[in-house]
Amino acid sequence: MNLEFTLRCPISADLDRVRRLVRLHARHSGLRRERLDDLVLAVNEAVTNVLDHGGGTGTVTARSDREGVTVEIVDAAGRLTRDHLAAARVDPTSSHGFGLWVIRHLCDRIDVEQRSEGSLLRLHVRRPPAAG
Amino acid sequence: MNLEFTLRCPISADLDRVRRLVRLHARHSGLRRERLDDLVLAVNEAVTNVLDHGGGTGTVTARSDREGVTVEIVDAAGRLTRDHLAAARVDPTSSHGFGLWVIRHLCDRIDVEQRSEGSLLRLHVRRPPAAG
Amino acid sequence: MGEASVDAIDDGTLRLTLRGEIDFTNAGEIHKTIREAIADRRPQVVLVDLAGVTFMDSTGISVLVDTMRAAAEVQAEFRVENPIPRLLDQLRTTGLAKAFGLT
Amino acid sequence: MGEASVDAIDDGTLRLTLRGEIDFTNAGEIHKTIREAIADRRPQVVLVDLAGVTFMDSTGISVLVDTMRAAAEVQAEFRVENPIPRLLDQLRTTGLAKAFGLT
Ligand SMILES: Nc1ncnc2c1ncn2[C@@H]1O[C@H](COP(=O)(O)OP(=O)(O)O)[C@@H](O)[C@H]1O
Ligand SMILES: Nc1ncnc2c1ncn2[C@@H]1O[C@H](COP(=O)(O)OP(=O)(O)O)[C@@H](O)[C@H]1O
Repeated sequence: MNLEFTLRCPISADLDRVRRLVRLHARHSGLRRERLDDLVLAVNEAVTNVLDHGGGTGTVTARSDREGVTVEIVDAAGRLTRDHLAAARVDPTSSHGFGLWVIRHLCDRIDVEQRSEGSLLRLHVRRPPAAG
Repeated sequence: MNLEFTLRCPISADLDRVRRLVRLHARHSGLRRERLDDLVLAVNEAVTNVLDHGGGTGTVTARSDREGVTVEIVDAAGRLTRDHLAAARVDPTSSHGFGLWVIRHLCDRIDVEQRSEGSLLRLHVRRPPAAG
Repeated sequence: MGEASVDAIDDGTLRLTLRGEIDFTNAGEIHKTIREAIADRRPQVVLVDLAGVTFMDSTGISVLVDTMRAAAEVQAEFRVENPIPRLLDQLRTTGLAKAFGLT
Repeated sequence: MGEASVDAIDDGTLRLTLRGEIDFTNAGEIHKTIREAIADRRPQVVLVDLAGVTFMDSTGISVLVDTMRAAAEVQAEFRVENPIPRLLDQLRTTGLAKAFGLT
């Protein structure tokens, strides 16, 4: 099940569809159970931020490789920075503000880059070692 | 089921994997039964030609839109031309030479372009009108 | 996708049943339904049943936190029940499970 | 993926059973198996059973055409049996169904 392939879709208000496509890609790339759910939730949070704080448009690109799955969320508005990520924390007394914290908590590696297309948030989840 | 999304994978000798990925994409893009099998077989023939007559490397990219599914097969060797397509015919007395004819027969639209990455064969299969 | 239904029970308990996938696209509507129900009925206990929730993101969890706050405003007890294991994990990780009466 | 097995039957019939997905990556091997079996056994009838073939592309069909030729070389009768509907369609479209004894 070491399928190296890429899936891309535009960001729209149809969050459910983004979740389904990311799940489809990640499952075929060998992610299972918690790790599959972790990635889907992390991407969901990132796309929610594009809808909530960003320009509402951009792309989601999922890639698989030997190690696992990488998903890049590009926000065309380009305002997400490393500082937002660094500031992310969870505050149970507040009723908002933990999407970025959730992303940091669930992924094995994350990164922010500024591109001509917008700000790019890269999430990586490792595949567990193959059984047998 | 009008999911606009793109799936890409590198060409390798693992034809079975290309078929599975194209099937996955086309099914999620709303192709069914014969049309699904048609597209999978056409892509299989195009990738076989890259392995057999081309450079053995390149990419397969599947895209969906309102009308149906488009798959682009890029042969990095860049030697496939429109003339090959035009010359395609089926000769039941010969034991080879009908891959391109099969492609022409199965797809609703085909096209060849020369790109910097190689020769690009574009196959299009229409989705049947949605029931209900 | 996701939805909320409201049942008031005789003994002053307001039972809120959430279902489906709760995310940014429907959390606002659900939030409004819940806020109105609490303001209207002024219950002594607010109980949120999550048994039918298959997915909830941080926006959905924010709705739960705000419901807890709305319950406190009318001096009602607040409890969350029956999250699927995945969601219980999420509530534990964010440090909310205890405040929600989950262990 | 795909494979071929060979059974000789007493009455001079060579039964070739193909299975799985036959494409460019395994057609060469299958072709060789079949050619050798026909040369060795010099049957009166060559019968190819496709019941277990789930996918066959033009490379696989070329193997069938060449098997027909090899059968003709030893003056054997040639027949193809039990293709799944999809494959029967393919053989009809390429004008081969009749030559293969399929209607
Ligand atoms: N795509 C984005 N564009 C601009 N700012 C963003 C983006 N994503 C997150 N942020 C900033 O980071 C902050 C924290 O985001 P998050 O942890 O998801 O919580 P919340 O969305 O509830 O505020 C946001 O309030 C916003 O200022
Ligand atoms: N990717 C390619 N690169 C170069 N030539 C090609 C390519 N694909 C097809 N051709 C040419 O077109 C011809 C017909 O191809 P096809 O119909 O698939 O039959 P076959 O592969 O059995 O020859 C080939 O013999 C080859 O000359």
